[in-house]
Amino acid sequence: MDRPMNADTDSQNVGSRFLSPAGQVLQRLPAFAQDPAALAPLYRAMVLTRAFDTRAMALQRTGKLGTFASSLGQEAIGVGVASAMLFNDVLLPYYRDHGAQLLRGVTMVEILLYWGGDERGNDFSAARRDFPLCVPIASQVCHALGVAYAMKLRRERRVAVCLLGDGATSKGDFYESMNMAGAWRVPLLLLINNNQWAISAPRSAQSAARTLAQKALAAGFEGIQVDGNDVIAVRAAVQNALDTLRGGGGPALIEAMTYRLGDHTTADDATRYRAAEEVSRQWQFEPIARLRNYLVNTGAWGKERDEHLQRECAEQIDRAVDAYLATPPPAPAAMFDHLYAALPAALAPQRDSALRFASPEDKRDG
Amino acid sequence: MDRPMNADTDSQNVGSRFLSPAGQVLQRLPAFAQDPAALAPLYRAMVLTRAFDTRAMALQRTGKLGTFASSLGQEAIGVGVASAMLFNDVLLPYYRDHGAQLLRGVTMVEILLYWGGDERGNDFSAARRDFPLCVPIASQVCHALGVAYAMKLRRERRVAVCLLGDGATSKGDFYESMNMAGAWRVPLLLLINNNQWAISAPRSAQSAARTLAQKALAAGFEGIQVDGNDVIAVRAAVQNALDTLRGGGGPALIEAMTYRLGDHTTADDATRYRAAEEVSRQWQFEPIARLRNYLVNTGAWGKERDEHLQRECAEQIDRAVDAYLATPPPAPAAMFDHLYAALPAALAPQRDSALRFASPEDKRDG
Amino acid sequence: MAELNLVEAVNAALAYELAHDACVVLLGEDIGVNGGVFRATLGLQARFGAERVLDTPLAETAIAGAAIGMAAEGLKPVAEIQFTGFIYPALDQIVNHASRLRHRTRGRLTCPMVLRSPYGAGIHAPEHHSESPEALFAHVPGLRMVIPSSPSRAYGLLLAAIRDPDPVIFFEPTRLYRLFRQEVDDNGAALPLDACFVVREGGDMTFVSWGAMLRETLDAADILAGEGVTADVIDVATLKPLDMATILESVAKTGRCVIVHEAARSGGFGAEIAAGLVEHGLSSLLAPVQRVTGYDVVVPLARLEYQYLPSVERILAAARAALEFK
Amino acid sequence: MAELNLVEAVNAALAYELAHDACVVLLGEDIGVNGGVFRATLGLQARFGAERVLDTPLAETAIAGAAIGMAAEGLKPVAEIQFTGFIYPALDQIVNHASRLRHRTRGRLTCPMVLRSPYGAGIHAPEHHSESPEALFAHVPGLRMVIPSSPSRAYGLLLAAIRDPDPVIFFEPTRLYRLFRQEVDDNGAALPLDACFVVREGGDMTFVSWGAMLRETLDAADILAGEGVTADVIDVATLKPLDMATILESVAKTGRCVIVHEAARSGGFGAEIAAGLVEHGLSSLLAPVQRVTGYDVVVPLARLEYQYLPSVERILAAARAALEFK
Ligand SMILES: Cc1ncc(C[n+]2csc(CCOP(=O)(O)OP(=O)(O)O)c2C)c(N)n1
Ligand SMILES: Cc1ncc(C[n+]2csc(CCOP(=O)(O)OP(=O)(O)O)c2C)c(N)n1
Ligand SMILES: [Mg+2]
Ligand SMILES: [Mg+2]
Repeated sequence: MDRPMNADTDSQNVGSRFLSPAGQVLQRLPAFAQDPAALAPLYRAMVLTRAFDTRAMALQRTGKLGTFASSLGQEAIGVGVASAMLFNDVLLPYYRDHGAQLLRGVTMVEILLYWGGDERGNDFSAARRDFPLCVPIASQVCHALGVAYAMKLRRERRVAVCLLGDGATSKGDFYESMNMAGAWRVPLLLLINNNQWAISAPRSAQSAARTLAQKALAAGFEGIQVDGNDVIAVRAAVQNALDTLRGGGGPALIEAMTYRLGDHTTADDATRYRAAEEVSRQWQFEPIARLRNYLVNTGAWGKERDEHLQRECAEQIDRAVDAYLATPPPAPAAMFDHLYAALPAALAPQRDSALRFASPEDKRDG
Repeated sequence: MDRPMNADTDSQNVGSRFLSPAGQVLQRLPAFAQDPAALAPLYRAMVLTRAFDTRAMALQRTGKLGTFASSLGQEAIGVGVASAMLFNDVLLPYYRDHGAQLLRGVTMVEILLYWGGDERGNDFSAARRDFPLCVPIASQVCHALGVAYAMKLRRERRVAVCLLGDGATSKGDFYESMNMAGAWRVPLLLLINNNQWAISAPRSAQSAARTLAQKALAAGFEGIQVDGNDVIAVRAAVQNALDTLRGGGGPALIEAMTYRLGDHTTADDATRYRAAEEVSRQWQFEPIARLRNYLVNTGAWGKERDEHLQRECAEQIDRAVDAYLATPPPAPAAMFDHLYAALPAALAPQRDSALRFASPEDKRDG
Repeated sequence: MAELNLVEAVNAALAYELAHDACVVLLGEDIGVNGGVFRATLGLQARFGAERVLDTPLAETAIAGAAIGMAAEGLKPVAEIQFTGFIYPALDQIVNHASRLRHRTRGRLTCPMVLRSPYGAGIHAPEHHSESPEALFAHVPGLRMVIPSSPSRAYGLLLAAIRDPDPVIFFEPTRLYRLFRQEVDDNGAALPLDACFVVREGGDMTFVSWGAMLRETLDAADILAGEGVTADVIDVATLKPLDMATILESVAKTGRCVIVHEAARSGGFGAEIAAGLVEHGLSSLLAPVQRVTGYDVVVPLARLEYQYLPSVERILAAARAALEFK
Repeated sequence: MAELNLVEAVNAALAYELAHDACVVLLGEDIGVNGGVFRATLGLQARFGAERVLDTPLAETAIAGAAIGMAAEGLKPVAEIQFTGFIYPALDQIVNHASRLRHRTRGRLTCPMVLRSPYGAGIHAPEHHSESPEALFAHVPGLRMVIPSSPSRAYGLLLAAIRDPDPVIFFEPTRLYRLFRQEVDDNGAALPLDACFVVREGGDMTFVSWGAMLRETLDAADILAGEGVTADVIDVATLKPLDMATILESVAKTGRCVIVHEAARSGGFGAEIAAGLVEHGLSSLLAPVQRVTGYDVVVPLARLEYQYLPSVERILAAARAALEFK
């Protein structure tokens, strides 16, 4: 059996695709994409995501934000997924999914607070049932199983949508939950962001499986691959899957083929383990230029609108960054006050001690 | 997608098979089975396993053995597997695999000691590299991965053979190790004893996967199904897989279709959750009568030899039981003396205390 | 009022809460048709349906993790781990998620789940069926760690655990499941989850214990009582958060304390209690605090397990040492 | 002799043992080409080959379990868990197998493996990257739990851990990885795994600590020294099995003890030390044993993490309370 190669997102093997890398239409577009103008919101969301990423990286570099995981090159996934979900569905993201979060109504300030080291960022003002970003790889898939079960038990037409990376598909949590979801036929969509790398581990070293989509066979349902750099393809596949799930169909799995154009996080240096040429080649396939080319070709978009959009995004981000930077740190008592519904008596003296010894400065000797 | 049914081991869907339930030859027999007389040792081993099971159950019922997991109806698996292994290979069994252990040279006394609550039973006088029976489901698959890796690293032609149940295929350990084994192409055979039940969970509730064999696809290699009630089929498939592994081929997975004719263990009462008819129907397909019919048909076996064999087994078991019952309990100090290579100073006072308070009687107020 | 043993009391509490709170669901291996390997869930699937009493595939990580997802979505899942020896694959979900969901979302999402598990040695079970890892959970902020020592406390504490808005780990001593019966009023009354129970009062010393070991501890107290020595006997019941105040109060009175638990000594939860005594009760201590515990070894298989378990003799010896200390 | 920081000392010890013992293999996520996310394994794959310095798929249970299989087959695996927050999926394999393999086979199969993991808070890392779960492992019979607090102890203790015939959990304080340098002689000399290190001697009180907190503890000791108060400062280093004798000896001399650790207090390993003192050193105690620890809360994200971590001020306050106690 062949060892899988790290898929080139250029190749034919990226699954379902509507737009070529150059923005050419390859097959009849799905209903939602018939009117190019209707695609503008998706384009806008991707551009905003990338602009936000850029700013977050800059904040991190200047010591104003903690470690940050950019979604550069993978914007079509978050946008494709979240734009197909309904408000009442539940998103269970991993740490690279602020793109999806933004569309779900999580604010930029909240996202910045989280990555800036403040739990209040997870207290979403909208999207109240969505889970926060998840750091322990694949552990969120178990939660998604439970969320989906609760929906099924209550005969709701809601669905749970769980995002995970290619590396996450090696983990027991992913498999156990997928298997249980298959046995229980719960309304759960697993969406794999296959960006070809798990920090320094290339897709080929992660699993000998020819595709990650085929892993669903182990749980008794089918997985499909889509071009994760084509937001139309992602959204179409997700919409299709969610319709099936709402109709009582079992779980679904989509492997979205994309590429991590940036470092793993701001704490990583990808030049240590992958060739610059690989990365620059992959820039040809990235999702934003692709959709822009299409929109420009159809006359639905142009240079001026693009400049206006960039400005608009920058202003929106400016406001969020200002609000973020103006947010005072949480009170030390916050460590205690959200741990249990009510503070146990045993913790009261410790809380007092924390207040007594609270230091105003933020010591960073590390 | 269809929900899998609990496979009837009668059906055509049991995978590769050489002997029909009635003992008719269905296809050209593999080389090792050409001479019926050469099959007598396999027959003997299955008969011995069943006789041992019967005696162990009796010992348990009379309070002379702890909980015991019989392999009734599944004798072809242990015998098929172990008879195809070489001495230097490593067996990583689960708790239902004393049949395989017996062929590997583990003594009946050792097996009885283990189930009788004495760790000395795991200090095999032969099969020194084999792992002991494993109780935490699927955890042994991880060890098997490591054992196989060590063999590969040292360029040995040895293989690791790991047994597990159908229930075990739902667990993360199984999947993580299978996936890593696929990525590393180590000489590991995973052999699933699909006896259709995991305590009270039928195969159909365990996973929506049509077969357990197809789970290997998630790890990038192929799994096959064999009739686990046909010792020739099991041995042929194992031999074939081991040849491939010794030649440097990646991991292999075999799903052996069989049926748990007895209770899960002596602590279980299967009538609570499955119909008596299902069990009695399955008795038609069990492996020992099948091979006996074939051997008798070919003239290689007869009533007298069978009676002689039964007596021989009974005597062998008698001797083992006597030796087991005559074994005094381990010294209390044994709790301490095998924990670390050398007793840490911190444990010395505790060891002294254990000796001071050692009570001769075996208190069982539970 | 019915005479129930401990496992029947567990069953009664589960049934009560299933009947009275539509959000409660049970999940675990073999808990449905089979009623659980110890019959703790006997009859519940027949009564409440297979959607609320849910047999799971064999996967402890997913069981714990799914319970978290259910809880966040408003259910009150009670998950069973078949034996505590198989709870470790669930630990990641418990430590990294269940215990933190409220905290990390500032209360937006919460985790009102219970993880039940039969625990402890002494029933001559197979390997890996005799563990007592309560100290692991009692160290994890955000959890409650609860262990009943009698049918009535099992009933009341389990009801409290299910109703508690935060995750509760609930260990049931297998050795006690069928050992004795007690009047239990199946009236839905919960017991507090933040208090130790003083199960006997005396003046000369304090015994602190929990779970199955409370039996041997009470036996030792009986023998001492026959010798004219009276003891407070405290059933800790809720190890986390710990009601140290009750223990300190008792030791302030008696000055002598023996802690008895089944788990290995080193880093066992008895250490926390001893530490609490030397931090906050040093001046009242008339004798070294003694711990009578399982040894720092792997729980042996059946033939030696009672050499491992604290015996009445060992408890008495420690108590006498404490009493005689000058 | 070279000036090494702690992570370089770890690298040097790994390189030394890879070069001198063909049985040693390393495995873990990103440890090969990338040299580990903290660069602890920098250059080792290039030097010793991809078969001995092995990048794994993302699966901590299988990493730990495969190491057990390798060890049983005669290798000496050193597995890395990328951050201690991700060690919980490995716990089942460690508790149910690594710690028991020798015991349950009466020494026929053994488990000479090391599980390394960067641990602790204070580097403003993301969620789940700041855990200190050493108490969980220190409670498990059959394990060794080792934590270095300086480059030279990292070097010598890691060599000892790899050479030890039994499983060793080895936590490396991330906060110290690059904090300071020290002369380390790369001569392959191991340090003992059964002894505490008395890193400073004094007569008035005893500080007991380990890992990164030894820094703040020594700072506090410095300040006290400036006031004429001298302290023994003990680096526990090997938490299990614990060298309680050295601690008792020190407290027998000083009568006053402050224990400092970063993990949550309740059920933390400081409790075991305090319990040991009240069991075996009560008569020498002149003051309550104080624990200065992380609070019993989830380690907060970056903006509050230094409010969580024991500070020099908190240590000093405890020390003064101990010193002033009459
Ligand atoms: C259980 C666990 N192990 C290790 C890590 C450290 N880690 C963080 S991200 C990562 C790689 C994840 O790769 P992938 O799933 O492909 O997602 P990507 O970052 O590529 O989007 C690793 C190993 C973790 N967060 N959780
Ligand atoms: C991790 C774990 N969880 C639960 C158990 C309890 N248990 C023992 S056997 C068993 C069923 C196993 O079924 P299967 O794998 O099909 O093997 P079989 O007993 O049918 O041969 C269960 C749930 C266990 N031993 N280990
Ligand atoms: Mg990836
Ligand atoms: Mg089975």
